[in-house]
Amino acid sequence: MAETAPADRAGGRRGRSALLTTALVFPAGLWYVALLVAPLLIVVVFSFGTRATNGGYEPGFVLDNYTRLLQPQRIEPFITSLWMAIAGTIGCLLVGLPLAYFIATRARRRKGLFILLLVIPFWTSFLIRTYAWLIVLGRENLGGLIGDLIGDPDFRILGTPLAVLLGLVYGYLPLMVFPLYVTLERMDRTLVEASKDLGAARWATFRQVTLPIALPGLITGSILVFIPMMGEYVIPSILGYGRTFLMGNALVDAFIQTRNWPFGSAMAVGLILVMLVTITLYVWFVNRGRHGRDVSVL
Amino acid sequence: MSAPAIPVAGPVRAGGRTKAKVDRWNTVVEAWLRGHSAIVYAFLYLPIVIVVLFSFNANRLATIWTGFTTDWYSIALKDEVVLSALRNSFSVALPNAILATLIGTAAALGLQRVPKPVRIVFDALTYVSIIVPEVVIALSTLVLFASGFSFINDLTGLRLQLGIPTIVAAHMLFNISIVLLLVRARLSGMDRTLVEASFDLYASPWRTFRQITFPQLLPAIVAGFLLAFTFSFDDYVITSFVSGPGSSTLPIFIFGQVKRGVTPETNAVATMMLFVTLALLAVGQLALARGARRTGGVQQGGMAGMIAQQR
Amino acid sequence: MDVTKRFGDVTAVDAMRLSVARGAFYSFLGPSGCGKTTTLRMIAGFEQPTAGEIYLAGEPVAGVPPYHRNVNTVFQNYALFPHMNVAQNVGYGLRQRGTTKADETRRVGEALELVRLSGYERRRTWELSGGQQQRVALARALINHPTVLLLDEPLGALDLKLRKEMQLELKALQQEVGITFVYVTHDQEEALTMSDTIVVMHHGRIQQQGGPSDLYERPVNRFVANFIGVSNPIDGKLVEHDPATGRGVVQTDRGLRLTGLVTDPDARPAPGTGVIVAVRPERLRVEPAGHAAPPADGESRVEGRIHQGTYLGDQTEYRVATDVAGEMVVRRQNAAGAAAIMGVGPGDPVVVRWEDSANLILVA
Amino acid sequence: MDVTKRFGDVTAVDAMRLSVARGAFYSFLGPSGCGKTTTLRMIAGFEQPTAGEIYLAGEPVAGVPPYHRNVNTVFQNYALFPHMNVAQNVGYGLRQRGTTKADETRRVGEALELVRLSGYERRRTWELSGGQQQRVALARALINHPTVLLLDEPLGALDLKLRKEMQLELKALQQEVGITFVYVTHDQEEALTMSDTIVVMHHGRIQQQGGPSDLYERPVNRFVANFIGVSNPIDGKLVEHDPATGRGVVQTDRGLRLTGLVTDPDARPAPGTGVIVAVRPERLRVEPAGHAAPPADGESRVEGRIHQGTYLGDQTEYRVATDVAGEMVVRRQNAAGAAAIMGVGPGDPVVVRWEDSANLILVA
Amino acid sequence: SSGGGGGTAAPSGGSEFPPAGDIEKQLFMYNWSDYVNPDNMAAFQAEFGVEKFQYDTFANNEELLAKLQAGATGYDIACPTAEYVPAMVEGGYIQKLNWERIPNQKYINAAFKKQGWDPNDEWQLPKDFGTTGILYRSKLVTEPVTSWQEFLDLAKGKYSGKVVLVDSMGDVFVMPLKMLGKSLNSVDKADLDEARKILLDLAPHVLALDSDTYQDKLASEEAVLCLGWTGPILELRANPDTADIKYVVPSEGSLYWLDTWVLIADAPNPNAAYAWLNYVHDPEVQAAETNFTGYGTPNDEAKKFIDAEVLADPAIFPPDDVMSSLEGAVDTSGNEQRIDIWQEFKSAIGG
Ligand SMILES: Nc1ncnc2c1ncn2[C@@H]1O[C@H](COP(=O)(O)OP(=O)(O)OP(=O)(O)O)[C@@H](O)[C@H]1O
Ligand SMILES: Nc1ncnc2c1ncn2[C@@H]1O[C@H](COP(=O)(O)OP(=O)(O)OP(=O)(O)O)[C@@H](O)[C@H]1O
Ligand SMILES: [Mg+2]
Ligand SMILES: [Mg+2]
Repeated sequence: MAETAPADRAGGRRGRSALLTTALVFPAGLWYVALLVAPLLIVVVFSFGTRATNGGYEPGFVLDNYTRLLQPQRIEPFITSLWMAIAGTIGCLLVGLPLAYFIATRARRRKGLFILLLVIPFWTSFLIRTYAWLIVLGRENLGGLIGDLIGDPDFRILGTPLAVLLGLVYGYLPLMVFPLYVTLERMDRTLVEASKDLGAARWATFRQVTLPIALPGLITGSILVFIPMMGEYVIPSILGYGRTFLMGNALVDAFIQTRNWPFGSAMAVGLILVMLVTITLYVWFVNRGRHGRDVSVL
Repeated sequence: MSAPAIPVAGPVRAGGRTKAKVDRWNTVVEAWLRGHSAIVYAFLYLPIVIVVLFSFNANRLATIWTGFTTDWYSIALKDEVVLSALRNSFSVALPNAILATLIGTAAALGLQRVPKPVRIVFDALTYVSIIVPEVVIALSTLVLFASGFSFINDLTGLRLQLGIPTIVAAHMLFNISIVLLLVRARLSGMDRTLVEASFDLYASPWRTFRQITFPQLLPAIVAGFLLAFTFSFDDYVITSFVSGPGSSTLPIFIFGQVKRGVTPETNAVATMMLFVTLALLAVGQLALARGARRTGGVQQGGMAGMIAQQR
Repeated sequence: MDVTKRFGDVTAVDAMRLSVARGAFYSFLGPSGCGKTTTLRMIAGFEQPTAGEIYLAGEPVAGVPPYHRNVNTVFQNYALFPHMNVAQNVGYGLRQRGTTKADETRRVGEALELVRLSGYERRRTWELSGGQQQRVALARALINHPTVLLLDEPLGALDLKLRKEMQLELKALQQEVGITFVYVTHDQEEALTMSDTIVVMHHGRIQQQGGPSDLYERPVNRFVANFIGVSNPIDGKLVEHDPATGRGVVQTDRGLRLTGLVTDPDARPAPGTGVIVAVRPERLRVEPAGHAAPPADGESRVEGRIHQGTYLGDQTEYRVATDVAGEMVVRRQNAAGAAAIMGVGPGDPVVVRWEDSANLILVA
Repeated sequence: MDVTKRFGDVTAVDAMRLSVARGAFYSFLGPSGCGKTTTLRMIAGFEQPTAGEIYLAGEPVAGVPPYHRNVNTVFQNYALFPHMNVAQNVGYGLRQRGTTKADETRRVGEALELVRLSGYERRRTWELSGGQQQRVALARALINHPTVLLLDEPLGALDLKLRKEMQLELKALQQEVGITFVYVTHDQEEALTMSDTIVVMHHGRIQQQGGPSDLYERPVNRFVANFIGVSNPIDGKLVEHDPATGRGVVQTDRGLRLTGLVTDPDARPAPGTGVIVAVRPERLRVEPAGHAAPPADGESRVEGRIHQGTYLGDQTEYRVATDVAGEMVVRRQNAAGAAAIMGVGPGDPVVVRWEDSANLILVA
Repeated sequence: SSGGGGGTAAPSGGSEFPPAGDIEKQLFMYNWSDYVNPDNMAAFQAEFGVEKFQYDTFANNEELLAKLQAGATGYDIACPTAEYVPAMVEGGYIQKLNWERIPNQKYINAAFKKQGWDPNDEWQLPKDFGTTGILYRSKLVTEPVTSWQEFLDLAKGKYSGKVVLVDSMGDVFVMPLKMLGKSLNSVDKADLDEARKILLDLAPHVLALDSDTYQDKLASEEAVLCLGWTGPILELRANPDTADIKYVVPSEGSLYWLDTWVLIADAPNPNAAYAWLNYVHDPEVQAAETNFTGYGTPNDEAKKFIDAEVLADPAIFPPDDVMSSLEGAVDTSGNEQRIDIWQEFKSAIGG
């Protein structure tokens, strides 16, 4: 039976629970502050400094780093990355959506297996896998093969944006498939039946019912792949032969090759802001008219 | 059943006509789905096959096949650098996964109970931690550590320096976010009445967590653990920046190797890695399968199922 | 043709033969798992029969996909599209057939009118109560003027009061639009209230079909007798049977001799076959043992003691423990109000009487 | 004290005062959203009252968490733990209080025995039928011998046949263990069948409480009269009222003069107050206009035409369109079988008669 | 000061000059990967009782510098390319060398001392050197390739799209500037404008910018012309399919780079470090290094012990006339104009 003096027991409990809550959240909070907020502050500070004679950071307050961002040859990589990231995202969608649909419509036990098969490749070094593509797409393999097929002796995949795209899709596919799979898997099958029952054929049903309902997963997926693609630099330099020059490469050049940290920081700040804005807009755009049913981004 | 009384309605006759066509349609679509998926999986595994294949290549230039040999494995296994890199990779990835899982899960649980503004801030940060390009976070973190250490060292005469701990710390940022997201997704999908039922049956909050909430969250937690492990096991950029003397991990070794072109040795290392992780996976799978049987197969497909249920 | 559906080794529907008359209200009645939904899904085209052929309006429809069948379904969970508002949901079918926007709006208006939801066009589906959602689902199906409308336990999710109202509404609606309804339920009261014809299913087989009173007053076997209403079963052996009139005499195991009707007209049981005599509770009369009417012929009577009396508002249910017929359930309408029924209470000796015409002899 | 619970501006439970006697079977009856669950959750301790104080066994329990209250709940969706088998589920409560393994096993055995599920210990919860799951939930709660057992629409998910069986079982069980049951339902038949006391709620307020017959025969207001069973409401003005006997005379708007009982003993309506006269359908008699019994005093009668006759198996429901009393619903038990009721059909002129004692005068 | 035993140094000769102070049990080296002969490392550990010889690798000078700039500590020895030494001095990341403790430095050819990056020869001990030049597959490129000009013409002409350049700003600028007869370190605006024209002119014909796997591209004959380093030569030669690889230092002259040993400012194990610095330049030890890395050694004494064909290889040990045409590099990565041109060039390659 209930003990007496409930009031103060309650009070005590409330106090304790507050304590517990902080205890739970604190470590993560600490981490965010120490290893995310602080470094970002450093970046922001750097972005107003100047390059020390031998590279690195020289304290100061100048805006050139930002003004330099607007030079055409600075804008160009950004545009390229934007296109590549968008293309890559669409690629992941075209490849991933049917796959997710396929997995989601398998028998209960098979699903697990297919998902597992999806993860395993990512247990080998990303770098190694990317280099493996060099061999696969090489002239003496796929590249040459296709070349012969279309009768163009010096046809190449490697070193073209196509190769980079392929690398991107390959590298980020699961991040697209997981969220899609989950939403499709949770979707109420009777909705599809209802749609067919009302005279909508397969495609019509997919377009009008399945897709709209899979939308949250679709958004999450797109963002999960789009973001890292913008910052990617290993794939373009390996598969793209450094011919497709992306934001990531520009950042690495600035930070490492020319060691102009202030400029690199400015670039980073710009990039982060742009991405935050794009994503917010994107989410807002897709959520339009879905009253009360907001799509969680991640 | 038949209803001769009803005059034939248009669509039905149409149905009658399209009957054959329709049958094909179903199969066509299904076939296309299968085909597509088959290709995608091939696409995913092709490079792996190549890596394994070329780890037996006699030619030191990975790109050209000259003959079969297993020497590279013995070489790799004798190579002290490789071995220490391997050791480091594990001693980075394992604590990382564990800590990140603990902290991330705790945070996810805590965030249910904090006031909205706090939650919003947290979400925003989680969000940003995933947006920031790796190079940027890597360098700024390095600067942070280095300056912080030199400050402390000058102050206290300690000799703090970069090393495995710093790598772990740096990786955990991203990993915590991932775990946080997974677990929260799971939490939001959880049946609240189970918790109430447990309270109703005299289980204190802590016992309720242990006996009800935790088992329910397990899938998310495991998935988070695996992702965290993979990430920090495979990360190059951040690691290369915040690593210190004697803390180079496998990716760093591989990257250095690559300067001289991918050698079969690197392939051999990668292949061994693959099988090590596969073994781990298999073990986990078995453990979970048993667990699943005990706890009633809530998670179908073991580990895969767990990951499958996420995001 | 006889339609059969198997899932692996489960036979969900077994050699079913049935034809549905136009404009009628059919109910499939049966316990959970008896194959009602499966049958419906085969008609709608979501499942293909393992054997046999289904005809719609005289056309065989094997392989015809749901979206080419002029049949619509109201799903148990309504299956309203969460990303569309009420009007969009209702208009969905029309859009698939390429109706003009204006025409669509008009007919959606009419359909909502029909289900008394005018003005809810812009509502979100999750802002509606169960009953309202149910009506939307109905409108969404009816707007397409299907030759057959299939309803799978459409009222299952509603609370009793609302369910009773909706039953009347549905029935009225069906008479108004004159579309054939095929209605699945496991609630016999529902089936009795609404249907022209009730099809009782069990283990994937049709047990009996007919109008409400046929089923209630002439159940052909134990299952039907039990599933629809309460039957007070008394075991016995058939001693006489006149196939012409259907009259039979049963010697019960505990020494009663009951005259009654062999309900299954096709049954030709050999004398001595084990049978069951069923008597509906409302046909029974209870009287205090003291001043019970004297035995009359053309009626049966047993003695017993009141075991329990339950007040049900408009009725009172007595459970009488008898030696010769086990526990008998008796229902009396409280035609004179509560006061009247206090005559007998638990433990009192009573006499239970009923006319022979109430004896239903079940062979199967 | 009066307990009140608000969610934002929604008042879920409004100034509720109620005390529950030990060992009794209480039912909260009311339409969806009337505050039943909220009340239950406050007793269980999942919600804190906005105002007022709840006492359990004489102790105020404000701020006492659920896990310190000796109250158990059977949840509407059962809330069985999916990752535990039946035995583990049932034993859960005991484990929390540190019962020995052996003792637990024994008592779990007993509890399952009680709900007729012996042998199911190792079963997975999702391998059970709805009825079985329901019993597990029951056993899981009962095994702790709570002072009060709360049940929130425990039978809602079951199909009719099963529901009726479970009703009897539950009732029997309650009498066996002698624990106080507080039972939430929106099915008045269920409430009538099982309860010692029924609490009718509406808009978070108690409308009336009492035994089944009190509520059915003496509903204090329109809501209760309507919610429990069918009332054929006739509008009118009270012209006479004798507070002592409660007898009153009503002049209906359409010129009938009805004598009856003012159901609310505390009501002191001024003559001329608008009231409603309710008559239960089973109290009404329908007779073909031709050979109707001559008017007798002490009874009321109106003329009309059969509008609809619905066969319900054990009963037949007539809807009679009358000029003076609108549409009246009449229920007659088919005491003589279907044949008997064919006497009248739609359109036939009839006379509806009933004793004055059937007139219930509702002031509120 | 460096008295004593001359060239008669035995493999164990290093120990004739026990460095002052007792040698720590560990040594932390930060270096390019595969840049030290493992046998030598083992021998060194055995001889000086260094139990833990930690060999960490960086991918490029910038990474090394970035680390040091950020204040990373804990290494004893690093191995930057010479032009980065001034930056390190300036930043105070490295300490002056005490030549007393590195007697074997006497073997180092004077030509490598007192260069621009270390005028007073205080900070670094030369490790080995190489040149930036042209690699080409002679069985596919039949034309003579002797000068940057020819390289450029072939690259823009017949072998367009079969040309690889190393992804290194400093090295790529060598070509245009030398063609123009300027210093490869020039930061003169006019010079760079000229260079820019030439580079952008070349850009569309380039197959890849790749410092990591260009030998693979040459081997697979995907590329036949390459502006690169001597590194992969030995390997390619070793393989019969690719034995036709040729390396030339263009007649206009080119860059020679020198990798150097430096001692980190707060080296935790200075004695072990000195022990290594001296040990590694023991002629026989150094010879083993050369045979292993395939880069030219500045240590003349060591040549006695180097494999004949390595020694004879002009790609590794250029003849004197070529040597004289070489110019050491200065760190110009800070020059905005160069950076902008480089960016523009990279984007232009995308085509
Ligand atoms: N997809 C399926 N795979 C395997 N068995 C199935 C499947 N669908 C139905 N069944 C089985 O077929 C039988 C009939 O199922 P059905 O759903 O038609 O019953 P029902 O009468 O609709 O029951 P309820 O009243 O509970 O809806 C059941 O035994 C069920 O287990
Ligand atoms: N957590 C809540 N927040 C806001 N309003 C609530 C909440 N819970 C209940 N309500 C409101 O309080 C009122 C009573 O809810 P409650 O669940 O008690 O009704 P109920 O009688 O249980 O209905 P039902 O029979 O459908 O279960 C309803 O109007 C409901 O909308
Ligand atoms: Mg069903
Ligand atoms: Mg409720």
